[in-house]
Amino acid sequence: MAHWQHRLAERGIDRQLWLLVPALVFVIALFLYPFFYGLTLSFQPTDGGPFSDYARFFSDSYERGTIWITLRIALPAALLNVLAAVPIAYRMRGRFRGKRLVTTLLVVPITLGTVLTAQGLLNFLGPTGWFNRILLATNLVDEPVRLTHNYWGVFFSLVITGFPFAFLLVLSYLSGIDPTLERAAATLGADWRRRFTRITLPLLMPGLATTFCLTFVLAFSVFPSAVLVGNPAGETRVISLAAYQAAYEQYDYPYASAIAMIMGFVELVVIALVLAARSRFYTGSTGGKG
Amino acid sequence: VGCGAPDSPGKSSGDTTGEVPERPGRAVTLNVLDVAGNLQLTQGMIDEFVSKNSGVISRVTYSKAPAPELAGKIKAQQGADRVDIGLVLTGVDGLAAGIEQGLWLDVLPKFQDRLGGMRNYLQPAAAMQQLAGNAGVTVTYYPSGPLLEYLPSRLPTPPTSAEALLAWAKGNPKKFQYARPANSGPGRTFLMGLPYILGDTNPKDPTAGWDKTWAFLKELGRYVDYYPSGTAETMKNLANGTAHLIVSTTGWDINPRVLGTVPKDARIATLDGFHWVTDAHYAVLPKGISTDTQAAVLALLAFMLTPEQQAKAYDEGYFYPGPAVKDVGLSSAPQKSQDAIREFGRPEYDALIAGNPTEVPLDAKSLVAAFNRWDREIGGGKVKQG
Amino acid sequence: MSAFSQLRLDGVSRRFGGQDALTELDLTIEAGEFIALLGPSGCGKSTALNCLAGLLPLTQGSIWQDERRIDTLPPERRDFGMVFQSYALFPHLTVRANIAFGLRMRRLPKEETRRRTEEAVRLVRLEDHVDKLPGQLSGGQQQRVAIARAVVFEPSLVLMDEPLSNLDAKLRLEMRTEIRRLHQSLGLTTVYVTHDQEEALSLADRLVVLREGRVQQIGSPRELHTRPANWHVADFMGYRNLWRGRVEQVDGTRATVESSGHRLLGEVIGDLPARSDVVVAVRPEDVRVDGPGETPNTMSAAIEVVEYQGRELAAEARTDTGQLLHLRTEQRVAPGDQVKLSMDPQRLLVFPADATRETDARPDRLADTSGATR
Amino acid sequence: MSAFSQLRLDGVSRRFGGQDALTELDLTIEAGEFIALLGPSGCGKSTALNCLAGLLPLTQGSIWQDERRIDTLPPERRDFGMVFQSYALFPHLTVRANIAFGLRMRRLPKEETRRRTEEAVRLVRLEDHVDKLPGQLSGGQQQRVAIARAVVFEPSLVLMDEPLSNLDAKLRLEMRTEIRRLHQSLGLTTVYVTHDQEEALSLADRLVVLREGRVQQIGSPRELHTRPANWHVADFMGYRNLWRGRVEQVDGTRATVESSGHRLLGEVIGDLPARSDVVVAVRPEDVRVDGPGETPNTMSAAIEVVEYQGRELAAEARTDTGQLLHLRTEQRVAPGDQVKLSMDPQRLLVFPADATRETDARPDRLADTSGATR
Amino acid sequence: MATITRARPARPPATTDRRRRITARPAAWIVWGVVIFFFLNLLGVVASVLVSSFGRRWFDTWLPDGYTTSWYGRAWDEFALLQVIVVTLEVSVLVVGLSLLIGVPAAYVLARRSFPGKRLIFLVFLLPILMPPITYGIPLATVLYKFGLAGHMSGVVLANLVPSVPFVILTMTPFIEQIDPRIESAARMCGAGLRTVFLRVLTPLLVPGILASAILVLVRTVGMFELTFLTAGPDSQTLVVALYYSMSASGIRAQQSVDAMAVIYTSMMLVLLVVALRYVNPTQLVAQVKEDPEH
Ligand SMILES: Nc1ncnc2c1ncn2[C@@H]1O[C@H](COP(=O)(O)OP(=O)(O)OP(=O)(O)O)[C@@H](O)[C@H]1O
Ligand SMILES: Nc1ncnc2c1ncn2[C@@H]1O[C@H](COP(=O)(O)OP(=O)(O)OP(=O)(O)O)[C@@H](O)[C@H]1O
Ligand SMILES: NCCCCNCCCN
Ligand SMILES: [Mg+2]
Ligand SMILES: [Mg+2]
Repeated sequence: MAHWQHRLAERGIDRQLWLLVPALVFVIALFLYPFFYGLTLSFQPTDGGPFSDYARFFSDSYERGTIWITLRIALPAALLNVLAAVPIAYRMRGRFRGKRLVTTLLVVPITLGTVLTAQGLLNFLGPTGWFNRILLATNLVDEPVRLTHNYWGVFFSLVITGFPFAFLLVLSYLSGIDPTLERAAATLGADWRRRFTRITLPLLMPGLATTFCLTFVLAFSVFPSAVLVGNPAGETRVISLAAYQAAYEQYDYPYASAIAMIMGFVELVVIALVLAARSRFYTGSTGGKG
Repeated sequence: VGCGAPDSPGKSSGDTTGEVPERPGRAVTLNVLDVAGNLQLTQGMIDEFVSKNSGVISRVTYSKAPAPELAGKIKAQQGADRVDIGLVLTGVDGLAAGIEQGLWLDVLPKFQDRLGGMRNYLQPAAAMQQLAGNAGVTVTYYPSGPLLEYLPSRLPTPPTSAEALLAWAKGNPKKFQYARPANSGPGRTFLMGLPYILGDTNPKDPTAGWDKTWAFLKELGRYVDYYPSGTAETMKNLANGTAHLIVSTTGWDINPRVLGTVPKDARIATLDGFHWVTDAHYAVLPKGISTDTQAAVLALLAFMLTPEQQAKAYDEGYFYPGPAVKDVGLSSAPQKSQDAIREFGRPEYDALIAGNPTEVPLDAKSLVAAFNRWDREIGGGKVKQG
Repeated sequence: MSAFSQLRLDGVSRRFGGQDALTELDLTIEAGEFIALLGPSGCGKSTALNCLAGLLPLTQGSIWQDERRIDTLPPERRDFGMVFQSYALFPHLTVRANIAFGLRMRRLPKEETRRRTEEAVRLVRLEDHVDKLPGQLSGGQQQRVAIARAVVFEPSLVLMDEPLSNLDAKLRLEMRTEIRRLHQSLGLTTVYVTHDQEEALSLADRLVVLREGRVQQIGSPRELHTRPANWHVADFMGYRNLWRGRVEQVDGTRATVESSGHRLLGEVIGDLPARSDVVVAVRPEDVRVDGPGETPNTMSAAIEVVEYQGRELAAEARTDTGQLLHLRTEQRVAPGDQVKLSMDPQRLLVFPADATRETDARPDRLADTSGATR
Repeated sequence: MSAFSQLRLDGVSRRFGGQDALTELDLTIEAGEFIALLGPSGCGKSTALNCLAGLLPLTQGSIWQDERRIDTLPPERRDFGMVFQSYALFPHLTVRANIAFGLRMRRLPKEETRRRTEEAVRLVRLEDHVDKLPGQLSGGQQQRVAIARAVVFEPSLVLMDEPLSNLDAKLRLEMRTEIRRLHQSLGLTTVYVTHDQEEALSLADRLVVLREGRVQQIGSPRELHTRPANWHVADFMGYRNLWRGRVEQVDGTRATVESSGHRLLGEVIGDLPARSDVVVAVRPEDVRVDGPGETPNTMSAAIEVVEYQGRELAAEARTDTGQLLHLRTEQRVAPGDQVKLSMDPQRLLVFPADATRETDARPDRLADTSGATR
Repeated sequence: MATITRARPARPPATTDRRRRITARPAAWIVWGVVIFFFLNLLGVVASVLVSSFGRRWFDTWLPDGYTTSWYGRAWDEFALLQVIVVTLEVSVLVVGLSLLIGVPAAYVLARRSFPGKRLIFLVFLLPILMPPITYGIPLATVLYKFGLAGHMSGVVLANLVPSVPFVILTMTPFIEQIDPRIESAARMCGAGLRTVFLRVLTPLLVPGILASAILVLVRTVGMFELTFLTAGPDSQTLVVALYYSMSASGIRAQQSVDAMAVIYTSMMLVLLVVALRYVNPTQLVAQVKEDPEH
């Protein structure tokens, strides 16, 4: 007769799973419980039926529009961060002098923080900032280009804060691909372009998808920079700003919760789409790790 | 019992509802939360009280935070029945938010007699107190604006009427600026002051009574390049020449020149028929603090409303003039204040304050509605214009 | 196929940050030849192969295909096929697409690509697996895909880097047969890297033995097996018994050597001054047990350890002078048995003990086994 | 040392999500024995070893150390030593600290830990390397550290999982000797996993052959070598020639079999009804070339491929009926030679063709070699 | 007989200076060009804040009129920054330490084991990273206040652990996957219990991963405004609260003082990062890089 421990073991359950318990207890007590409280709150609006806050959001084009505005900022920013990280990380794989320095430099922007980035963008890209001064001094433009307090200001701030994350992740995924595969492709007659498009890129796609999701999540919840370097009443009125105003200007917590839930839902939809696309790529071992 | 819903009643951590003694039974530790930048004016008063009355307040801590998150924090503490903030210093917005959420203790009329200084309020400060209802105690006051600010080197003769402003803006596109009202004191003062200047039907009703104001702002908006995210940036743009004319208040006129972020020679102008839209800072007591703390805070507030202490509110013109009570001369202010005001103050303020009517600002609900409409129609309108 | 009649490596060298991985490799490969690069781990075999493939730039020397210099060409323009140690199959492509990859890169007509792929699939007998991904194949099957992929576009040269080292013993034997068959049926010129001397012997027309980046010997399997150029090569080629000794007398190709109390007669390899230090080498299978008593090189010994190896036994014996000896025999000896051992002087090789470096001068085996007497 | 006199595996099974990796392993190990688990890749060898070690919980069965049930103990309380395939040395600890690890875990006095560590270091002859990190050692040296680490605390049982598979041929041979020496000098009970039959034969007192999670045969090296229990075991033990056939006649332990046009006489293994399907197995080295002409099992054939293997040649020959045959011989045959081959009936084994499963019933070799005739 | 060929063919000796590039040059130049452009602009962004924070007055000119450190002095005094920085460091260290302590074992199980419900648990760990703190911040603070945990440092630490623990789990999992499980098995076979395996074997080997994860958690913790503010007491404000206050509270504050605060904030992060990078190669931050020898 099999020992009861043996039967559980067959299904993968044994004493080691206790190691999960602290983290689980933690997340359940301090996240799930408050989270579901917020969720229930969103169905208890100050007036109207359970779904009236959701209806309110979707029936008001100014509010509803924040979804599109946010996507219009977050999707390209996340995409650019990921796409820019690929060739750079690709260059960073081999051994070369100064590699450590360059990598450090690429990683350092994660320390900048939202406020310094915002202040810096306002100072640097502002109408009398160095950037415009150089353009004016070199006669490239006649009057200052406006790159802040609009879409571009927020976009740049998302690139500065998001790129280092994307770079670190892409570098790690890329280094997980066995370089021998590319060497094999070279001996089979593939030039670097086709080595990249036929071998490296397809193998990197799942990693890129994951990286995209993480940078997208960061970009989608953009808030302080949308206010500081964007146009928070107009083209950069992002959804988190709508939630923020509901919570902290109108003090309508149920409505704020409803918006936050919608926000989470939109994020999950995008992530689900990306992950669904990801599953169409090869996702197994790529030989580089282990 | 485990986790109940956050708003279910918990166990009380001290007597919070009983009789409030004259003096706390035991010296209390007071945690002050400032969400209005008020400590710049009043921290000196509080420190002095504590040093003189260590039997009432043994220790004081200060924290500062942006206003909007205030209510959430107090709510969380009250939900758990563990309020540790004894005194909140806030502007109109935070005060009103707390009233609506039922966060504040009603100080009045119950403790009216303990706060004798309230009888000496300047008339407009008294009006601000009226606005506050029973929850807050006005501690500092200033007439605010709306004012226009400019550099004479760039703009020798500023417009002095609403029509002239519009015409000037039209003639000098992108050179007039004000910050998004929801994020800017001068911005919201300008917003609230326009109905008086333009003669709107109900200056207190942004939804139905501001037709001229909204039309004016929309028209003006055509010549505005963008609305910065804060007043500081409009000041910077004035200084660096990006903007030639911005909106301001008394405090924003004097203090940045003291700080050197705006050239000393900047001037102010007013529009014909303007009314001051006043502003004040309030002291409020969150519900759920012990009666000892209540007693201590009341004693502190009484102290802060004495003329000697009020004189400290002149500061460096930050909230010019600052004192909420009558007969507080600049000469009784600290020397540093006197020096700053002498150099950067404006003699014409006395006449302007005396010669123009004062109005209380919008109540919080109307203000949020005004912000909302401004965001949708004026600020957001910039998108459609391209 | 861009055929050639000769491929010439001319002083090919490669350093890694000041450390020589390959030094002055000169080698001429005739079309159709099967060359094996052989040597212990780290001796530079893979480096040589990668230089040849163009995956590693040379630091010195040149490579010539007939009169065309090719070491400056990138790998994709050399038209060599390569089989990697760990297969390096493209994990996201099916077996068919893996095999067709080289043809696709050459932009052959669709129809021809299909036809030649099918042919290669049949050649390696993977007809049932063409639509699987590499991850779904067993090691041996993956191996065959790698080979098919490298030969399908009929490269002028096929390079293989330890292609069998990841397989189990039985499969290794089978794949070895397969590779030889492919080589013969397609007439491919092949350079094959291995550290397994048996594999090298059984596959190659010529062997190149490397040690610390330098060629030690180039020759046919039989030459390597019977006439290693120095004792290092002998060591590597299975001469497990290596003893230090001193020459007493040289007589043509025969020398008499004194080694730990024994007087041994053997074949001299290389130049040997009298009284010089030598290393004597003999294979375990060349030590006979209880052979005809009158031969030279006879010693009595006690069997210490016996290993069963099927038909034969492998044994360790200690001679009466304390020397440890490895031997293989079909006789059923047992530990403790007293035996008379003899070695054919033809099979006992005498090498100069190269004293260039202290560590090199001392045959490890000798040191090890004497250490083991404790 | 918590010694025991017997270790008993009783129906030990392990499934992975519905798939049997090890089924009902019964085995009794006597103290001091050297047991080898042998079988092709994926047959469950490592699973068995890990179950024994406690690294993998059983799904059925029990393990007993004398009268004490131990399968529910965690590995660290079983007091077994283990040597892993890729050594699994602690890369951040010096050689000394690696070896001392087990003693530290047992909280022995400092002095004793030091003394026993030194002793183990001497045992594996690493005195010069004690302060190096594993990354600075060669493969063979790492191997010795792994062994020292596993035996230093004198475990009641030492488990080894393919400890030699990562070494090159020469080193593998040396380390094999080393392991046997250790086993004998310390008297350790050892369970050794390998897929290399030669290694298993030469090291173990008893072999356990596994296939698809099931024991095929347990026996001494000689039993396994000469009397495999079924044709799968034979296949694995080096019987490279496997042909299907049909029994014509059984006479005691002798059977006459007809296989692709040849009439063969061989030893019957197992029960064999007349006219049943059989598999005939013979080793390449048991195929004699041009032996005495009058024996049975004689056939003429043409040599097709020859591999040089030192003393011997390995060759493939095709009989006049088209049957492919692997053989080893010391005679210098060459491709194209016509030879007469013969097989001693004692050495030709006849197995029932187990038709339980279709794929199993067909000897792969047979299928493969006939396929290769194209 | 072929023997070692020593004679060199009569041909001009091969020159070694012509080095073949393995990949096309233009692509490399474009990439490096873009990187350099990015860095130049980034440098401009950072330098303009830095210069401004030391500028006495800076109007329509290339550089400020004069220089002063008074903005730092003001910020330092106004927010009692010494204490705030000390608190920030304490909170960061505690959050990083605890989230590793809680997260690494969980990551270990998720990396090594498969068991029923694993996907669900993964989702549960993913959610706190996806959901904006607005959704759960206030109820979370209430829970913490209710148990007397908020209002002082413990509340700040616990609240910050909510997104940090899952973050550690997600970043550590691949690192743990990279360690050969046989090394653990070897330790256990040597008699080490699970705890010892973690302390003596896994931890030293995970140092690069732990550092990478710690750095990322640190960055997030030091920058986390909402949860910190909602649960902090007067003595447990962190730098980011002061920074957001200086940036967005009503009242008059010179741009330069906000710049000074931002510089202080960034400097602190930078110091922490540089200290960490002393011990770990940045290329190993997220994974052990298998280097391609060809470049
Ligand atoms: N990229 C590299 N950087 C530095 N040294 C290297 C590099 N590649 C190889 N080497 C060194 O060059 C020498 C030869 O290595 P190589 O890989 O050619 O050996 P090998 O004979 O193929 O060995 P193995 O049998 O282990 O594969 C070794 O000492 C190795 O350490
Ligand atoms: N963790 C696991 N999950 C699922 N299946 C497993 C696992 N470990 C082993 N198996 C399966 O169990 C069977 C036996 O594996 P095991 O590792 O014991 O083989 P082995 O005989 O040691 O092979 P090798 O010689 O390749 O090491 C194989 O089919 C393998 O795929
Ligand atoms: N006025 C807007 C700035 C208030 C600061 N809130 C910070 C939120 C960060 N997510
Ligand atoms: Mg190699
Ligand atoms: Mg195994």
